[in-house]
Amino acid sequence: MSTLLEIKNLKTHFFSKDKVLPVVDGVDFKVKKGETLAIVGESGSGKSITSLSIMGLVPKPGGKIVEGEILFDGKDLVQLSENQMYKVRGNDIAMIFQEPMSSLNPVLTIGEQITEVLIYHKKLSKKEARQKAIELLKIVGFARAEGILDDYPHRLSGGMRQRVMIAMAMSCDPKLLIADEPTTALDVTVQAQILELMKDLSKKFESSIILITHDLGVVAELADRVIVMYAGQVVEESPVVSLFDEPLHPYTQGLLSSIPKLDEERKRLTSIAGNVPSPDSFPKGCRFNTRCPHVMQVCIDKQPDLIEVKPGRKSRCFLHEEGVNSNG
Amino acid sequence: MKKLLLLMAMVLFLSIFAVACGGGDDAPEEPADESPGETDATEEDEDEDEEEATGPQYGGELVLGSMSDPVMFNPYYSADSASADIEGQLFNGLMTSNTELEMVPDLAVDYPEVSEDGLVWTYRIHEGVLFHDGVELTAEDVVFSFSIPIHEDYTGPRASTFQYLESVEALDDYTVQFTLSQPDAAWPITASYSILPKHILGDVPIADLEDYNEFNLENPIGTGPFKFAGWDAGVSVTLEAHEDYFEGRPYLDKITWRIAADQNALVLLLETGDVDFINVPSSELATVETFDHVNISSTLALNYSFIGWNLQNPLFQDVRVRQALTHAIDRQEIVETILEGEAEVAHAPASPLSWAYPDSVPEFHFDPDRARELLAEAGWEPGSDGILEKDGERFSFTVLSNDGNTTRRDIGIIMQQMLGDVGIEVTPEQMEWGAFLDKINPPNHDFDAIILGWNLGLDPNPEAIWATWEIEQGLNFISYSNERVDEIAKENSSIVDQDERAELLAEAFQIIAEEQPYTFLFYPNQHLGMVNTLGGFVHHPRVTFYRVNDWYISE
Amino acid sequence: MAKTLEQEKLTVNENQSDILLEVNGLKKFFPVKAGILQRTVGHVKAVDDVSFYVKKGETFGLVGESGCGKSTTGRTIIRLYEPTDGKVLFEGKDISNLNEKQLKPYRRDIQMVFQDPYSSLNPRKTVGTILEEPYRVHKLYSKAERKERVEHLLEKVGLNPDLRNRYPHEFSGGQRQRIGIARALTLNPKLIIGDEPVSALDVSIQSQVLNIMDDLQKDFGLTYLFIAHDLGVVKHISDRIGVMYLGKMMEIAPKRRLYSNPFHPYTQALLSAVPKSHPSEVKKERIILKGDVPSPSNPPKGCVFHTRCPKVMDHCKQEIPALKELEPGHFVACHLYE
Amino acid sequence: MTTYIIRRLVMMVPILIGISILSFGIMYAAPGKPTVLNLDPSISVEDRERQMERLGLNDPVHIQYLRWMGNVLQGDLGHSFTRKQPVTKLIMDRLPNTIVLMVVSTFLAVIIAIPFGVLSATRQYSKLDYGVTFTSFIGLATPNFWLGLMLIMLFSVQLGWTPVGGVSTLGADFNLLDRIHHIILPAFVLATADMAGLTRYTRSSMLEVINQDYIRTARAKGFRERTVVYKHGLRNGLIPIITIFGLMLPTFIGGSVVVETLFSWPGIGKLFIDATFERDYPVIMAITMFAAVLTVLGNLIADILYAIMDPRIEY
Amino acid sequence: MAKPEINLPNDINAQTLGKRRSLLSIIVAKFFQNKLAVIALVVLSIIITSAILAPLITPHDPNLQNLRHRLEPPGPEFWLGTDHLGRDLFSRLLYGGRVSLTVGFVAMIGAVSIGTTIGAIAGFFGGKVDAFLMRLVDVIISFPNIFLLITLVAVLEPSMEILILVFALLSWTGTSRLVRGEFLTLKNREFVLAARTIGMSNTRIIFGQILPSAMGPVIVAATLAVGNFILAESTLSFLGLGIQPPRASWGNMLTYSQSVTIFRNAVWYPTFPGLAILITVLCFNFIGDGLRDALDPRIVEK
Repeated sequence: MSTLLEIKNLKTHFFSKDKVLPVVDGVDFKVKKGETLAIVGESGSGKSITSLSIMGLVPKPGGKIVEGEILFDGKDLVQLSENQMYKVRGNDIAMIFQEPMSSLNPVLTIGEQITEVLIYHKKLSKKEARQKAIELLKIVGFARAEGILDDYPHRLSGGMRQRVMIAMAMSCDPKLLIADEPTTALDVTVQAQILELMKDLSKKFESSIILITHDLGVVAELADRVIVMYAGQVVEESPVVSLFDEPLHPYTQGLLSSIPKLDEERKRLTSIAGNVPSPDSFPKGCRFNTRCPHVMQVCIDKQPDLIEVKPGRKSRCFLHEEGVNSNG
Repeated sequence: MKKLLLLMAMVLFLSIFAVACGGGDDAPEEPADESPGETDATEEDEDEDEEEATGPQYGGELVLGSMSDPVMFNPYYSADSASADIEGQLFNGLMTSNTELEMVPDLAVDYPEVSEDGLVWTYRIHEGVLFHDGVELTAEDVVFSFSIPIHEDYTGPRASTFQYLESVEALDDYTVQFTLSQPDAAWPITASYSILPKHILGDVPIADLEDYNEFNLENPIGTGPFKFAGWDAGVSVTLEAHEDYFEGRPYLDKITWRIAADQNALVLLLETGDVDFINVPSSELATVETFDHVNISSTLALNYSFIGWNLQNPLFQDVRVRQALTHAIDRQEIVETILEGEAEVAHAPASPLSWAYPDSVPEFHFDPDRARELLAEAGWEPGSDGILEKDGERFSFTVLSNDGNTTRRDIGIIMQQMLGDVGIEVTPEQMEWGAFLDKINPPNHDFDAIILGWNLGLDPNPEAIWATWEIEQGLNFISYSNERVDEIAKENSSIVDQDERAELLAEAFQIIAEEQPYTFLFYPNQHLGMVNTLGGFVHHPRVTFYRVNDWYISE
Repeated sequence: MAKTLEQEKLTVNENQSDILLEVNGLKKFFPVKAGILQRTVGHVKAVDDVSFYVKKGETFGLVGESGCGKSTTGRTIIRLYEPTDGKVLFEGKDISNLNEKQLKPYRRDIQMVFQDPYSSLNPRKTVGTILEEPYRVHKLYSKAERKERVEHLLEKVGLNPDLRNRYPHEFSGGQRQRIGIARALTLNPKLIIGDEPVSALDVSIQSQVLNIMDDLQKDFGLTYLFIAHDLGVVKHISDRIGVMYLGKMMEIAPKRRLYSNPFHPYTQALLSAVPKSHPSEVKKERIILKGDVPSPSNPPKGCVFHTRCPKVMDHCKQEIPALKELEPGHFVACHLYE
Repeated sequence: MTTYIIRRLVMMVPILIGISILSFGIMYAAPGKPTVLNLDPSISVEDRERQMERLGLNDPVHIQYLRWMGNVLQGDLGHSFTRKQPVTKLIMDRLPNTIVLMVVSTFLAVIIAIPFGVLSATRQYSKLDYGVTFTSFIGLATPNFWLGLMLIMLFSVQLGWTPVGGVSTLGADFNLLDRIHHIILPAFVLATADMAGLTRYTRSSMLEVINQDYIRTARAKGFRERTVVYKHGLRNGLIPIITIFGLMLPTFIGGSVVVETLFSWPGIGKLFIDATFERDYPVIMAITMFAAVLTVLGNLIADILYAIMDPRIEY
Repeated sequence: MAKPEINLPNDINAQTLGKRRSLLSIIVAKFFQNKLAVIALVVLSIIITSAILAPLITPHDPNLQNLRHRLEPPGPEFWLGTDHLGRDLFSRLLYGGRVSLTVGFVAMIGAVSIGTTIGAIAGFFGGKVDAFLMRLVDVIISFPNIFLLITLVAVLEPSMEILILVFALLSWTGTSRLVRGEFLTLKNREFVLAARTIGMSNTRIIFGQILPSAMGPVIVAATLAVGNFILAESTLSFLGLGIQPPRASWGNMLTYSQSVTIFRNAVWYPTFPGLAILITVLCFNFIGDGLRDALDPRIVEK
């Protein structure tokens, strides 16, 4: 499979009067055509800002891509002018957001919001756009799609809105879909519907998907490959199955073992000590060193690199460099 | 500043002399406000333009500045000066006043014949006087007009002006005879009330006349030099020349009163040429004088300003105290500073313009030492804080004036300082006009001292202000009472001979001046600013728009 | 014929001393006010005839999706809301209609831990003040004792007692939640109602808090009513679990029974909807419910679940199924089991 | 919606009755009687007393109130004490002027405030933003009579660009340009404070909106910033402005008192002030009630517009 | 009893809490980031201080007339010139500032106290109490304010005390709506619920828990209100209903100078009181704006 998107050493920092927050600090990864890549991390890990960096929508004022390349289909998105980015966004790369309740414009009808993308990017006539919108709505599971078109978002439930968001995102057949916590705000039963829908769509549209989530369950459901982010950096990269089978990085290990699971019973949860560091106080050395059960002097002194431990599997940890088996 | 406008003309000076006030063409008062002025009182002169040479010519129009909308155009019901100004142009009376403040024939051909007992007055009127609608004015119209205020259904405010008129009848088409119930010195003035057209109003029941807007507001018809052309509420009133005016067509084609909200606006409108004629307050005189296209005419106004001492208040019951107060106030300084010299210090309750003005009255000039002396005589000694005391009571009082009148406001403030120098504590206070009147008028009499002015009527009868019986209900709110003055007040109005009456009045004025129930402040000048192309203007001390039919525009 | 909860209650009564909290036919309706007029046009039946009991020392989990009324149930029990109907028996005494004054002693026995670690602590007060407040309200202990107790509690929840003088905003979410727990513990309560206490936390922090709650339960002999939407979390911490849907109790069962053998179609769907914890399990068939939860202001007639139920029958649309005990301790409200 | 409006209109009734009782009470508590004021002091006490009787001013206050209320319910606002005209006519003569002034100044305020507010928000912390912010604060801090007189001195007297006052050139026929010429300065002065306030509101409302998720969605769709701001942002940003706008209505009437005086604008603000000082009860009551109705209606209109603008609101 | 997985609490805290920052210090720091607000604060402090210290600073008695020195231009004797009665404008400006600022502050305190109390009661108790109080607010809001002011001041005779009273009585509605809104939100905040679950009394909850959190917007509104009252006083002065002479206030000083002649011949007279009002109100607005940002609760929660 060929690479659709390659991110090299992406650094997106936030500047305020007295400090610089390295929210995304040297992220590398690739997305291949047709694959679903999950980016997992807790709050403050920089996963959302990474996705917004790809979209060229880093919050302003304050946020800025200070370094790195985002190669999409061979073009470096970082270098594109704002005018050129307009053609990429919504067309080649689409995005859906976490909050379906607030991500739709409350004063425009569903129809207006879907068709405007089609009219803008695909230069369809109003009528064609409307037809296409109906098709899309049917695809995302609305039986009476025509009726929905003239409704306002507030009349729809969260699940329905997220479907609308998906329909909107898919309307221009994007090559890449970025889904930022698409199911987090939804109830379990609705989440299941949406996950099911996304699985179908990824097959149908052959789009690549970047799935951003903190929920490893969602990762297990959808992803082909996984990137684990911590404190603005990628700490582990792996195909999904091997990640669950054998997590390499101590953070991933902690994460996996701290989740209470339905299908197993433990008297006591394993947990990662301490707190997720905030970007203004990332520790020196390995950023996980404050919470790592295997912390060594070297971890405090310098930063480990993201190295390929096994084929297709990378980890950012001195344990691997020194050949220590993480399962020990 | 503002309020001047708000309060309409009457705010400024209470007009006085109940009987005196109603002359048809003389508005009870001018919108002259604080405007005092000082020219030689004597020259109520034609301040005619220098360029007399061109001579009168027909045509042109004039825009006159006004600060308030008129109320209506029916002098038997209106009571405001804006209405009176316009009524003066729309109607004529049998008599009118001249610049000497004498009553002279208007519609009447000559002075009336008066019966021996002074009860029967017979007027002969001009023939061929036409109303604006072309109908000739006859004695019937006069009879009709004077029957209105004596009719039992009359709803207007003038009934008492006509209280001594018993009957009026037409002897023929051009002769009309009035019968009075008792001699009335003010009758010649009363006889100057406007003549209304019977052929239009004759069928309207007297009870409905006040609200008969078809005439009163929409289409007043009179015999005056100008006829009604339009009224844009709050904006302007327009009159056009009455072609068939009995004295000949006025020179001007059209006059328009433009209503502006305040004094500043009028001054600016005059400057920009939007208005041709305004009343200039002395505070703005300096500005108007700089306008090249404007002439200013000044004359003594028929009014005076005073500080009234409430004689019900023990503080002011001693005549020495009142004299001392007058001695302590530097009226000349007030005139020269806040009035910019545009006034003359007053000593008596009559205007120098009046025939009744006495030759001499006691005067109390600025003399703080004399003031202290008099106060000491009256038993007032400086207390520990420098304020005079007597029997443990401090000499401290409030002087009230109506807000909106900046001159009075400033006089209060200055007075505070001047009286402070002799050890009297004064608190100046201003009140909104309505509240102010409520406070000073009977039955309240709730004040220590007030600063106010009287607009004088043509008749100098002192009764309304000084007679004891006016304390309870009338204008004698300071509660002045003097037996001799009461006698004179009662007697004088029935003395028809002017010299005899003047002598009597002088006595009353002297008594009042001696007793100083008021500290008489000054006789202000009034100033009229007008474009220098205006000719034929004559400055009448009471009537701003006097003989407008003689006015003309010269190129 | 299965026993209804009413009957169950009778059996429970025999060993009443085991029961700490009993909720019987609890209802909480909120008036729906329309527009700016604020006229009541209907009611949101947030909790509609819910019954269950919590035994001493156990953790009773209450799960359900948003809008199912689980939080309202918790808040009505602790009398943050006035119940519309029904009884809440605490140690056998009905506290549902006590006034605030009569309630005060019970305030010490029942405490609550809230969901949002950011809004549950007064931002203007120091942690010490927040934790001492309950003592001041109940006029307990001297100043020095209060301080000592607060420090002790902070230590108990794994925080440095020296941080007493800090403000909430200086703490991370997990730490704040510990403070929230410490506050609930100040008055030595018998029952703690946890209203989604870990759902706002990051996964790695969530487990810390769950562990602390576990420990405290043992140390203090606490009883928990644990409200959550995360089935994994509920399973981990609870002994018995009640499943709510649209204001109604659907199923109550001991944890193992519920997860291994759910009776109610809703419970089955719910469990099946949970994302799998390993990619290899994803292939398994799952029950996908259609549509969304209906609005509680206008719940469906009959069984409230009938609109989405894969096994819906005709009379589900008419009759409200009663909560019946199918197996010992396993209650279900479903017409399938009649 | 119709029933909602009807219900709201019904709800106005008690409020208006409350206001009428309150203002009638205050008015009567004021020292000074109408006849004392509106009549020349030369008028005798008897004549004055007769006037009082005729106007019913000697009756107890509650009787007078009920009589007034009764007449109002029959559509009769009474006769002005001082102006001898039906109040309805007095008001109708001047109301158009006030309304024109209000409409124009509102229009000015809106067309200036909203674009600047939006620009200020979209370029937060730019020089333009600071400039707009500073200017609008100055607009809020300037006493408008002072501003008015200074502008008159500058534009009308020094430069001669605008007339000193009035609605139109005296005696001229209706001429739109002439009207505009006359109205521009008073409308601007009347609009300043609201313009400034509206700019601030627009700015903060837009700032709020710009941080909303749906704006991010719109950006993610690839729209140009202009489309994002004006199509997706502005309509949402304007919704709260509408409420403000409804609340602004009565302040325009209030402000008109000052502006009408300054610019010799024959409107009801000026009439009201005059009536207050003259104790012209029927006129005071009529204008107070008119303003109250306008205020209440302003709120209602704002709510209705709100509902139209915001599909989330349903009645 | 700390379990090994929890790690040692001391370590965590030492690492993540960092340097201690109290709420106040954050607010102050945030406020000081707003340069305009800081400048405004400095200017306003100077104005207030000089108004307070007026008796010590002023070179002349503010009410002493010197009729020989009327409308003198600014100079060494009269720093800002004299007014139409020859009174020293600088002295009057400072004394007038006392009056204007007093009117502004006291009226603000009155309005804010009434508004806060009523808003708090309405918001906290809700239901019928709320409905009644909000109807009251409706009536007062629907009452055309300027008309009521004019009428009331005319009725009660304008003195500083009356002016303050009338301002306070008419201007609390905004605050009450604001506070009510805050209360409606805050009373369902979990920390308030928590206070209820420990059995805290309503009074204590209102004053101890909710009110302090609701004060942010109130303080902002109060700051702006002071400026507005100063402006309102000047407008009433213009209509002849402001502070009465000889007591100086910025409003009546400005009003007395509204004459064409004074504008032409003594332009300093209208200029200085006008500027005093403008600058003071401007300062209050800028400070209010700065406080709005500084007191924004979000800064603490982020």
